[in-house]
Amino acid sequence: MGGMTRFFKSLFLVELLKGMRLTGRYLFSKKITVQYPEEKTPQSHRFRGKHALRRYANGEERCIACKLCEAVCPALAITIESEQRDDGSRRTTRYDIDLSKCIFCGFCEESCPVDSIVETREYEYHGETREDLLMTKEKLLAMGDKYEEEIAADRAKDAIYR
Amino acid sequence: MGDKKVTIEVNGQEIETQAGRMLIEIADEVGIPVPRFCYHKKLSVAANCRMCLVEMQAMREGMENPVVPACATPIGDGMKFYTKSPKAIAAQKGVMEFLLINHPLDCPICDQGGECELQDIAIGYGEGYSQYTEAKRVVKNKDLGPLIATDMTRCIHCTRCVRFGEEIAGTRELGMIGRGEHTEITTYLEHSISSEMSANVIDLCPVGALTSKPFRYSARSWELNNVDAIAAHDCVGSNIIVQTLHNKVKRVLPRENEALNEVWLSDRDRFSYLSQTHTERLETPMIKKGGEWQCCDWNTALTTLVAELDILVKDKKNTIGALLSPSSTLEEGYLLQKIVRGMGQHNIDFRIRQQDFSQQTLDPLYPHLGVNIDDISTLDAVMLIGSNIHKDQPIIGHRLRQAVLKNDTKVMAVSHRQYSFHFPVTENIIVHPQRIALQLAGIAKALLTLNNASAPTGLKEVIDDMLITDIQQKMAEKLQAAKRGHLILGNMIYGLEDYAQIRMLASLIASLSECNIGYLTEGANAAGLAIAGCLPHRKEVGKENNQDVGLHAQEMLSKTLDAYILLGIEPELDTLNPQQAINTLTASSMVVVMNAFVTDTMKQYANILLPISTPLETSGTFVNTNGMWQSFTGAVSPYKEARPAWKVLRVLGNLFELDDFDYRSSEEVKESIASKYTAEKFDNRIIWQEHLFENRINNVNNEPIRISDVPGYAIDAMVRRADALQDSLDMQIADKVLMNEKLAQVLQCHADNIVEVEQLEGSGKFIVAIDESIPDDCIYIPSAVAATTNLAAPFSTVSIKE
Amino acid sequence: MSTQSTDLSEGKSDVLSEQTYAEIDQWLKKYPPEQKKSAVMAALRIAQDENKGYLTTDIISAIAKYLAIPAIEVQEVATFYSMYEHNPVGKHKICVCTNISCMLNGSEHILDYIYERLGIKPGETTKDGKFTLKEVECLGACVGAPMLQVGKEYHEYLTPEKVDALLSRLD
Amino acid sequence: MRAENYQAVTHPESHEFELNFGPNHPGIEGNYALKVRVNGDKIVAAKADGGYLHRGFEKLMEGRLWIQNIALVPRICVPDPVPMEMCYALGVEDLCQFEVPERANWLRVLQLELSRIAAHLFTFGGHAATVGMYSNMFWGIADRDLILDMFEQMTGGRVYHMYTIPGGVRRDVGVEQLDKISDLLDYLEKRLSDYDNLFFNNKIFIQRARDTGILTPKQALSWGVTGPNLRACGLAFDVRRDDAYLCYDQIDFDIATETAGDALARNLVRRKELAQSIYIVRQVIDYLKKDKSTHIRCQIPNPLAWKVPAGETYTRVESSKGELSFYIVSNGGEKPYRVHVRGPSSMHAVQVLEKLVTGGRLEDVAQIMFSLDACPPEVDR
Repeated sequence: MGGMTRFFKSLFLVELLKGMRLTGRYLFSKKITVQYPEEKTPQSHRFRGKHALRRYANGEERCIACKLCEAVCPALAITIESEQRDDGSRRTTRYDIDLSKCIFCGFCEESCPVDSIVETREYEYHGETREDLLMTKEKLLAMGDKYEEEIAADRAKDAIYR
Repeated sequence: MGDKKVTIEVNGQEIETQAGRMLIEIADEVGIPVPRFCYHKKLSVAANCRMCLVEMQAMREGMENPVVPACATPIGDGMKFYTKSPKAIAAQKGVMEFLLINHPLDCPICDQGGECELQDIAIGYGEGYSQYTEAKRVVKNKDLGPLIATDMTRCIHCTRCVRFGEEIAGTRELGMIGRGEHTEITTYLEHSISSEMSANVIDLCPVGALTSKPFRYSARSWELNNVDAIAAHDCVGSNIIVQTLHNKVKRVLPRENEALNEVWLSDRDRFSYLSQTHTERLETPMIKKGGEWQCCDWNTALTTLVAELDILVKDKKNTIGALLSPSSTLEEGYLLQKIVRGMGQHNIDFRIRQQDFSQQTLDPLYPHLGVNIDDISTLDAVMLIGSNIHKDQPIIGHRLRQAVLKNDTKVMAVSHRQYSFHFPVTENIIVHPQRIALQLAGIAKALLTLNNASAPTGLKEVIDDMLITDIQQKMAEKLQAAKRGHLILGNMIYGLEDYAQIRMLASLIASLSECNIGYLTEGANAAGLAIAGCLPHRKEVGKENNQDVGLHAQEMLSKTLDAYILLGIEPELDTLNPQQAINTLTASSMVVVMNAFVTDTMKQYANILLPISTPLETSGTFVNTNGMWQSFTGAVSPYKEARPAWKVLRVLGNLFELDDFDYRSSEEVKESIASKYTAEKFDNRIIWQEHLFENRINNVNNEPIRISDVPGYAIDAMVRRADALQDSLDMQIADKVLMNEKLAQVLQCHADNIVEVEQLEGSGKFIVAIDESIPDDCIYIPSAVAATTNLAAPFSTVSIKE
Repeated sequence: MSTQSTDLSEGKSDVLSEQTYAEIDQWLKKYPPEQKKSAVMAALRIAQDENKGYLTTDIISAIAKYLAIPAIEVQEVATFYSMYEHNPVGKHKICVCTNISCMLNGSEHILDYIYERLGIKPGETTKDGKFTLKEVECLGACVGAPMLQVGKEYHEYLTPEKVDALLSRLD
Repeated sequence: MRAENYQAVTHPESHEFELNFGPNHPGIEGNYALKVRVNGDKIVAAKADGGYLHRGFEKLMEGRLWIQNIALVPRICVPDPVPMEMCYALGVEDLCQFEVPERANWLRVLQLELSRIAAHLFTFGGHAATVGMYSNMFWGIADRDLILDMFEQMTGGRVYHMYTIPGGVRRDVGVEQLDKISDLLDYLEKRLSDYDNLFFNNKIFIQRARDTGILTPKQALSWGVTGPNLRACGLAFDVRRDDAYLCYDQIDFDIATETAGDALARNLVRRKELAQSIYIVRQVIDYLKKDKSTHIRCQIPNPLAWKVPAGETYTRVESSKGELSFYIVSNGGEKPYRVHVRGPSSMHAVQVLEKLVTGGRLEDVAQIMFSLDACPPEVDR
């Protein structure tokens, strides 16, 4: 770049104008800012959020206490205890997920042979005590009941890729 | 099977071995993996699963290489095999696919999942898909009793369980009925399995068809922690693996030990863990104050105990008696006798079910079987005296059965009740218990005649005009002919009032026929406790204590002492004479009960209750009947406030301010005995005691007497509280009184009627059953069961009222 | 009372007649005394004939007791062979082979046809107690597949017409 | 150095001060400190002080199943986690001798390159912030977020995807999804010129970055520097080309180089790599759209009882920061016997950083750090 060009460029504030043009363009373009929490960005159906335990349509819990999720969990966040229920079937008596340990890798839902434990899209949760972050069986089943439609739809959408 | 050496080649690897062995054995030895379901090294070859197919080099040129089952192909020189050739793999894959046709895909709820041979081999050798799209078959589950759960749809018909019953357990209970697609494994008419080793089929089953019922669905195999331990219920000391989860015992499995239990385990050892969390577990130390029981902490309990005992014991003799269970550990026994002796007393005994102590000085250092357990199969003739060997020591029973099958061992039995042995008994004498000595004398006489020897002094008058029966003669001949003969004194014999005479005669028979003699004992550690010095007449490692012999178990319980320490026993069940025991203990001013469990009866006579751990919760050592010292560690931490007994005793020793009680671990305790102990070779035969037979051998009154033994699942506090075992067939006898038809007619008893049995001041209600295996004039009532807690000692008269 | 379910006590029971025992004894003579169980098939057959063509658990227990072998062992034999029946059967037992050769040659159609004609499926008996239909494994007559057996006779190269003819012949 | 041990050292005679630069400061993607001795604004000496992010990954991995480590490895580096999973998976595949399906390899390249774009956007945005150009940082981070959206849609995770597993990948990606990525690439390409205007051609930035922290080719080689930092010295070394893994040998791309070796050159290399990565991703998308296979992983053993054959392996991939490699030893067990991670930053974020900072000015410390793309979690592991 010759000295002359640079001189004139500086004199007529070319760079400044260029910068202003960029600024101007974005000033009048459509804003991309999302007004969270009123607005939310679209979420993927593969999103791995807070867990849920699902039920069958007849209300029977899906979980059969095979403990594969407990075994595969890299963070050792799942604790299960099981015994034989009165009808002879294998059921959990305790199913805890410690959300403060969980790393949301999704191995639990992948290992589940009956699609019982799933990760929902729910990501807005907090706990004021450690107990709040301990998902018990009741809480997990409640999550499942609440989001069942969404979970089923997400799973149907992804079925061909599984 | 010859000793000829041959060389074969497997996958190009040359192996030299004996001719005639099966290929799969050799492959296992050198570590070449061959998949299998039906083959098991301890069972016969069935070759019905076809999973172990391998390719064999054709013997002739031009022939196609055949595919042969490795488990049923005896090897010959120059044979070549390929376990991983395309042909072998194709064959294995094909078999796998067939096996999976009817196998349900329910691994997630199957208790075998994670330790399943089918699962592993399907992953290793199968395809990820099946061409079979038709309906799978479903098989009804069978009820095999309280121990074994079934999911028969999963069965792949390997017949391991069937062969186990036939070859190992000796009771052919499971069978395969039907054919082709309709094949099912079942018992006849779905009877419960009665074998005392039945649960081994759980380990044998390569799939989840037979699983443990008490364990069902409570954990998965991969999450369990394994702790090696020693079984605590018989004098074999079977090696076990205790599997725990979250500090609870979930399952017990056998640990392979060729010298003892091989790969098997008795049901009793396997399921006794169920008592770990029984409602009767004692949770905290308790003290009785003014007739009221109060829970307290250890400190209070122990200081109270020490203070009260100190007052009682001070400078007085025979004021304190200690009784302990024959399943207490070596360390517990050693420390307890150290405390008792430290206080200047010698009243300690673990022989709580023995009646006749007159010749206790002749006892060997410890009760030894006289033959190594793994040598039993080399014996030629065995005489069982008062032993229900299968129920009392299942592993030794199994060994003896193998001896009969493989070595054609002649087994003879002398007993007060006909037991159903799982092997043929060549000669069987079933007599009134008071005539057992007479029978033995007869055998001795026959042997004396055979040897042209004259009867030893004292015996001559007794046997002179005795007639030798045929059976006695045959027994004598068999023993005489045997190169390695053996006499075994069983559990029942100790309860007889002429035990000393019987033992003397048995020893005489052994000496005459050049046989050996051995003891089978109750509990897991009778040998260890004898070594530890828990005997009134001997200190540790058998040091004689002649000047100052203490009271033995019967004396302790017949004359009321000031104080008692009871370690791990329930006198109302564990002693010979529960009635007397309770009366004596109730009269005593101080009874310290150290036990893992507590009952209302216990609360009546005890003053202080100390919760101690079960063998699964403590470290310690058991010495088995072969003098094998086996140490173990606790698998789980003690229940609630319970503490290992050796720790409690050590603290007590310190509180009594006794010397040398600064042990930091159970190993140190063990070391202090082991350092003084030198193993000796035993001859259990004893020198002839002429005075024993001076005037008589025995006089039998013809009144009906009560005969008894301890049912296999009633032997100790733990087993008695293992619910699944209590539900088994063997325990149906617990509320029965058995007699033969002849006596029933005399007493006018009818089968299935409830009768009141009275013995001295106590009584109990029982259901009458007619059993021809009971000799004349005998009424069989079991010991160590709830219904007999009010009765007196067995082998004495009883009266029966409808 | 015995606490053992595998009661190996020997002896007779009143389930079988003396004549049956006598016949079984004839067979027992053919085997060494320690090999009594070799006579199990003959014993089952004799007992079945005596009991109108079928076996009951009482009979099986009685035979086991007489031969001194575990009952389950007798039951294994009795359920393995299709000649032994465990339920009352009709006058004629039609055994249709459905093993591979017969299956390939249309044994299923034969079964269907018999169902059409008599209204019984394998394992069932007609209401008049005349026919019992049974599906059996290979009877060694693959050359004439599909085939069936009635009584002691084989009927081969079956077609619906042949079945018709056969059924009307039997009564 | 920990707070309780800290003693400020002053040198009144020489006017030198010892200053703790960090562990929290704007120049770094994690906690990392430099102890610098300054004379006025001039840095006389510098000593790197790391360890604030040591989580013991290598040891942790020895206690976990082979499959479970997949959830652990991406956490070694926050901005660029995919190469970590990739490198670990390659190592295990090497030990197990897996034949990974072709489609899986292309899907993995898609992941790797998107991750590289995201990481570079993050880095130059961060660099801009160190020279006071904050809007640039917001742009970089905001555009990175769009890529994270893509990750979320493909894998379910935004930052840590745990998508690559030994033997293949966890989910297939549909055509619809590929179109979305394609659209995003169009948008990014448009944005590239805006970035040029705003940042790479910006006089302020150029004047600050030029001749700052010069690394000579000789130094770079002797310190073992790799990646954009090495290429900015004029050495065209790239694992993707020189030790091609996955399907990089079937992909057309240029190795971006610069010669100056200064902070500016390093940024320009990243700028060029952005374009190259977009170019690569387009090829991948073309392939994936044409490819009709649905085979995305080979048959793997039961993950809960997976015994990897005994042996050792050394695998490397080109991460956004340079050559990342894993040294994995298996003793035939269900868990690794030993895993060693060679984080590329450990080469250029310790000695090289000390060297480049020394003699410079205090205000350039943060800039040099970001220009090197020093990633402390990678150093500490």
